[in-house]
Amino acid sequence: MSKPKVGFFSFTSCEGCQLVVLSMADKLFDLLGAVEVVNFREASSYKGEDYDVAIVEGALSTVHEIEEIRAIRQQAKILIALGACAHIGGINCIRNFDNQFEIKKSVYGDKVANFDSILAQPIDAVVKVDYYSRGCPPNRDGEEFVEIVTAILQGKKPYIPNFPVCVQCKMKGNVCTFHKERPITCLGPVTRAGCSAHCPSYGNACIGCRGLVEEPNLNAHQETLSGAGLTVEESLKFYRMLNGMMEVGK
Amino acid sequence: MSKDININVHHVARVEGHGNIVIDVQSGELKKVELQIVESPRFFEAMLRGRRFPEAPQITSRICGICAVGHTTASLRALEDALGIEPSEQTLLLRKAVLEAEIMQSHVLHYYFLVAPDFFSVPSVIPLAASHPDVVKRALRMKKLADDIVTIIAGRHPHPISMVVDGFTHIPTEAQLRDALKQLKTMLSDDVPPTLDLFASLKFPAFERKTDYVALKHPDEYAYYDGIIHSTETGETRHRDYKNKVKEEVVLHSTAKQAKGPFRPYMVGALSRFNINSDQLMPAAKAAAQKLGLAAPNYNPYLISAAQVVESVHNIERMIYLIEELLRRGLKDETVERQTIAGWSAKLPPVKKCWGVGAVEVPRGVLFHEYRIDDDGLLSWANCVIPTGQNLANIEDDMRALVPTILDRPQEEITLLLEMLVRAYDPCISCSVHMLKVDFV
Amino acid sequence: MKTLYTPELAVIKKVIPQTPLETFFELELTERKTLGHKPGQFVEVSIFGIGEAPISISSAPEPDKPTFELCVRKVGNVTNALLEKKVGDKIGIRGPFGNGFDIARFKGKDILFIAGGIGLVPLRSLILEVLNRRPEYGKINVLYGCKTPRDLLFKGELKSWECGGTVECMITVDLGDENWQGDVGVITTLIPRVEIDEKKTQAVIVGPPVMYRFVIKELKARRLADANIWMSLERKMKCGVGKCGHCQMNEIYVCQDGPVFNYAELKKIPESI
Amino acid sequence: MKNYIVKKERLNDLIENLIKTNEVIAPVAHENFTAFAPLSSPDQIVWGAPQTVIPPKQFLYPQSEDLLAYEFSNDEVKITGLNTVKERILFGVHPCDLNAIGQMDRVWAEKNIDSNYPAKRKAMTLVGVDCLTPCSPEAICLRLGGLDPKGRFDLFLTDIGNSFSAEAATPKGEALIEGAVAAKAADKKKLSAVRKKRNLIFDKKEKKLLPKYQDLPKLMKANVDHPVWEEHGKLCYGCGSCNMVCPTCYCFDVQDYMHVSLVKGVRSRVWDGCMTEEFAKVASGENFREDRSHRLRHRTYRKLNYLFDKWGESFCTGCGRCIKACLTKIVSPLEIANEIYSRKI
Ligand SMILES: Cc1cc2nc3c(=O)[nH]c(=O)nc-3n(C[C@H](O)[C@H](O)[C@H](O)COP(=O)(O)OP(=O)(O)OC[C@H]3O[C@@H](n4cnc5c(N)ncnc54)[C@H](O)[C@@H]3O)c2cc1C
Ligand code: SF4
Ligand code: SF4
Ligand code: SF4
Repeated sequence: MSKPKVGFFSFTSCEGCQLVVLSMADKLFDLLGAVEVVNFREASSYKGEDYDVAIVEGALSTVHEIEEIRAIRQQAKILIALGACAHIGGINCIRNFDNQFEIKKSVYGDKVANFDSILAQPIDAVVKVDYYSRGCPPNRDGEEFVEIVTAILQGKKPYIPNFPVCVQCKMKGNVCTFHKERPITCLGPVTRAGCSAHCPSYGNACIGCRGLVEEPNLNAHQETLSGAGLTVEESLKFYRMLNGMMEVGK
Repeated sequence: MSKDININVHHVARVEGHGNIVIDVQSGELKKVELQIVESPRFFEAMLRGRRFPEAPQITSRICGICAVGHTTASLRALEDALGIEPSEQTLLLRKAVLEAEIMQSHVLHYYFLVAPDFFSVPSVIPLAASHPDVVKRALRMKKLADDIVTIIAGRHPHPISMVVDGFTHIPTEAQLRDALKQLKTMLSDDVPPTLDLFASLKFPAFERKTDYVALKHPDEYAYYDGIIHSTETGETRHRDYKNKVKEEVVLHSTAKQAKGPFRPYMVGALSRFNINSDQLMPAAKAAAQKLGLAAPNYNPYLISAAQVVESVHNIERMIYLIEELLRRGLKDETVERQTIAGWSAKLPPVKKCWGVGAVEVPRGVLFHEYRIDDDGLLSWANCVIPTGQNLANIEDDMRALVPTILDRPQEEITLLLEMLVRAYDPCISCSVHMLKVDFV
Repeated sequence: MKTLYTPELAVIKKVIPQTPLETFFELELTERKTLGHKPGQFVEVSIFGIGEAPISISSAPEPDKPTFELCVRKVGNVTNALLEKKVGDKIGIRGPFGNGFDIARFKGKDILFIAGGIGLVPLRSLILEVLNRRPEYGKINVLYGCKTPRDLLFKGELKSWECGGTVECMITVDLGDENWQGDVGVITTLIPRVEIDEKKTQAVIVGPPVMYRFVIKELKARRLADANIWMSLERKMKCGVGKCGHCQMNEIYVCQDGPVFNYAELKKIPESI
Repeated sequence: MKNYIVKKERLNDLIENLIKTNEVIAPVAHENFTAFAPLSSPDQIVWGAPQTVIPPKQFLYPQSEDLLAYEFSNDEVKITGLNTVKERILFGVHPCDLNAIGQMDRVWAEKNIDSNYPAKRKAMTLVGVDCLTPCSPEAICLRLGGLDPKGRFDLFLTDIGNSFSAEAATPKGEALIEGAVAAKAADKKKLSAVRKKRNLIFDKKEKKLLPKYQDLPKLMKANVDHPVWEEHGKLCYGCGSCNMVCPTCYCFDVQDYMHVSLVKGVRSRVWDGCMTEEFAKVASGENFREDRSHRLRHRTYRKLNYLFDKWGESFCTGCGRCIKACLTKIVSPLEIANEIYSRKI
């Protein structure tokens, strides 16, 4: 593919994923040499509509956003979901498990009828996604994002591991969070690797931001979590911090 | 003069999040001035309810990709305020250092990437990469160093990993800090002067409107991490009484919940802080202010960007100070000695029903988190007041004052000046809609 | 510095599309005169920037012939990229690897070749070798099965394998089309039509994993001894030189000790077929 | 084998000197574990417990290692090999890990020699240290033959009170210890008394192996279909933790990484684990070890059957790392052997 035209788009999110792209320093220069950015509202007031590759951040949480993503999909030959909100709904799905009316009422009080929003959902709940650059946020050096862009330029399938975070966590020589003096429970054993076990490497637990592996052993994990003192309900809450969509059919 | 002007800027570019500017002037009379926030709702307070307290920083960090460390810090301070936890000296030094670093990266991103293109008459920083590679490389270098410092201390930017209740789950090595120190010093001597030259040469639009300036104030330092809420109009308020100063209000004409003072809108952010605390700036930052012609008090909101440049110099100096202090004391691996409270630990320390408030200065102004925790260690109620929400009403007041003075100019110029005004405030719209959404248009 | 993992460059001499999925390549090494392989061996084909894939050598070893032949099905990254290559392009080659067929064992015997789909590719190296010395062998049968007529490999060449009627080739497809006049049905339906002399016949099978079980059952019904059945296995391979562990089944590294196995041996190995 | 005796302070001085001129790697504190890391002072060394999280194989066969680099210019590709070898001294290696390195020396040199490993191995000096008590509750080294280092070191230290006894198995080891002031010929009697006591302690503390050590391959072969595989396998995450931490696991994956400019790239290998889902899966989708239970069996067989048969010793050296690492407690080769032995089907 010769210098593809790229557009960045943002839905319900913290916009941190785009920021990660802007923060890639040297790699940003390399990327700008390989693609032409025609639409990037957070960084540019120029808006081109002739993009081939749409890079989409954020979850869908309003009717309007659903219409917009459909339009983007129509234009884009390739659509990349950037970050956990776009990939698995991410943090936004926490609220999906509460009574929506109650939530809105608690915020808007008697004006509740004026406001509308729908359950938060990942991009592929509405349109086809070609590539996922996972993570909340995608790792800062943007290895996976750059790998995906490079793979598109090469016309190959990017290499994205389908084994748990533990593999890379162990390679790093981390003390497993379950084996610390004061253990913290970890989603690493069921979460897809690719971040070099970023969180355990900084002493915290994996919270599953890259989504689950293709065949997570949830029974084994429940055993591990209850061994560490969590009830089933607590375990579910733990999963639902970023992986709420899991139960909604993903 | 009777003139009709109808401005509708859909999705202001180079700001974080989605917002529109709508101005309606009929026969020279200002009918409508709105900064409409069209970002989707996020409902963070509702999402926090029922979660275990150690998760609050991880969840609220995701309110914003630019000031994630700020939210994390405010969240931790609110929790520690509630639980009566006093973190170690080393923790405080480290936290202050990451906060300085985050403020610096946000400022650099803002003034170099989002504001500067206006002065070069280009749509974005991307064409500048070709025409002024040295400027862009310098900007990237400054941002990268700040990001790197957040990374070595907190693990990642955005969404820090190692910042938890009562400390850090990971301590950087002294070698990493020494390396950062070296780079900071080089930056101060090599990258700061050309940055100042550049911004001193820009002609910021002339416009003045005195308002109420609000920021934290601390006796010992230019306040970011800690302080009392200070208003130039209404005096001082303790952080736990922040609601006396901040009244949040649903405004149907615009979208985000606006936080005003009890009597009138106020400004928060770099210029407010500068106006209130400039005598506590580090020496090079003071010199920078002089070079940029910035003296307190200053009433020109376009100069928020200049105040950011000054603050970023201060950030560098403060990081140098804080890191030197850390090295002087010698880093202790407290992750083993102190049992920090992270994530889903099997057992939380025993908790009694409590509440607390955290007030922290983040790039765009003062940020409040307030939590109630129940006997099981679950959050029963939460409130987050975001700087951009506090600025929205003030921006509209600015626009109301500005538009009549520039009615004689061509519409594009008016539009640009308004966009530049909104951009100067560096609004963080994703943040401001952390809970609120009004459907319109 | 050269290591086990450093490929040599080879130039593509010929590219002949065979089917919508498979393409035939003729290659010549740039640093060595010949590859010097045995029938049934494979090479690691290397596309720089994409990766490596094990590919069987499809030509017979001929000491004077500088080129060797491959036939590749596009299924993934390396194979897709290979099929984009044109005559004159250079790719990387490591090998030959694997044990290959022990031709001495076939001298003077009747040979029954059974190939399913792309299995004909490795088998062709042995078939051609045998045909080159036709008089040294007894009766020869080639059975070849494909999904549809569109998937037939080496179509143009199959006729010449009959060596003026001294070799019998039978072809079947799972699903015919309007032009297909030949047999329809799975490959096992051809076996009853072959004369098998249990003392003399050596059966050589290459095909997808499911095929083995059914073909062997059929051959056993014809009282062929295990030791007279040969097959070539497919496994995931990353290094080709017995280090990476991916192709291991039991104590065996398929890339080193295989890919050609005798059924009598294989039978003892759990996880093999 | 030459025997020496050296006072503890003298050994400290020796290490201190070595650090000045060499990269000296030894177990240092790592939270509530230890980790092999370059030393800056001899005081950092943690002698004995607890075990390092990952074994020293990382210095011979690193987690990720570039096999080649290449560059394109005008349609021509230029291949450049990579081989960076550093002289290193590994200090304080436990006997189980010495055995594992000895075993790796054999497998990497088998048939095709992978020059990456031997180059690093040649540049390494191995100084072992005897364990006088088990380094963790998971250790099973006495049972699986890992406690006796069998001469697989340059130098081997045993704590005999105020001094270390030092056995040198190679000229490298001799030269090293002779660099220490006042290294003297040793008193073998004391050493064997220490060893005797050590064995008693290990025998008391380590979990028993029910079948005979020599019978392990036979036991495994006879129990391909034992229910233990399925029972344990269903709790397997496929997380590869046991592979990564094992000193005798050495499988790898290979990937190409191209620079986004598409003008240069590298091919590198990364540790891989046979317990992960896609280890044996091919492009057509066929997975030759789809079942977790089969993968568990394969791993166990590699340790206790195939390689045992081939080389005459267990390729589980009993370090106990996988037993600790496995969160669902299914992987212990010893427990599996015991279960099979006591529940014959
Ligand atoms: C001994 C042997 C001989 C073969 N001969 C031929 C042949 O002549 N013609 C042909 O078209 N195909 C042959 N194959 C299959 C071919 O190797 C795979 O189709 C190919 O590796 C797929 O690689 P890819 O990069 O295109 O696919 P991807 O799925 O993109 O790559 C996956 C990776 O997994 C590995 N892998 C995936 N599938 C296989 C597989 N089936 N075998 C080994 N490794 C695999 C490879 O290392 C590859 O890099 C043979 C396989 C073996 C083991
Ligand atoms: S810390 Fe988490 S990711 Fe790492 S090994 Fe333990 S469970 Fe796995
Ligand atoms: S460790 Fe888990 S939460 Fe952390 S970056 Fe990796 S996948 Fe995301
Ligand atoms: S199998 Fe387990 S106990 Fe045995 S050597 Fe490997 S990691 Fe150690």
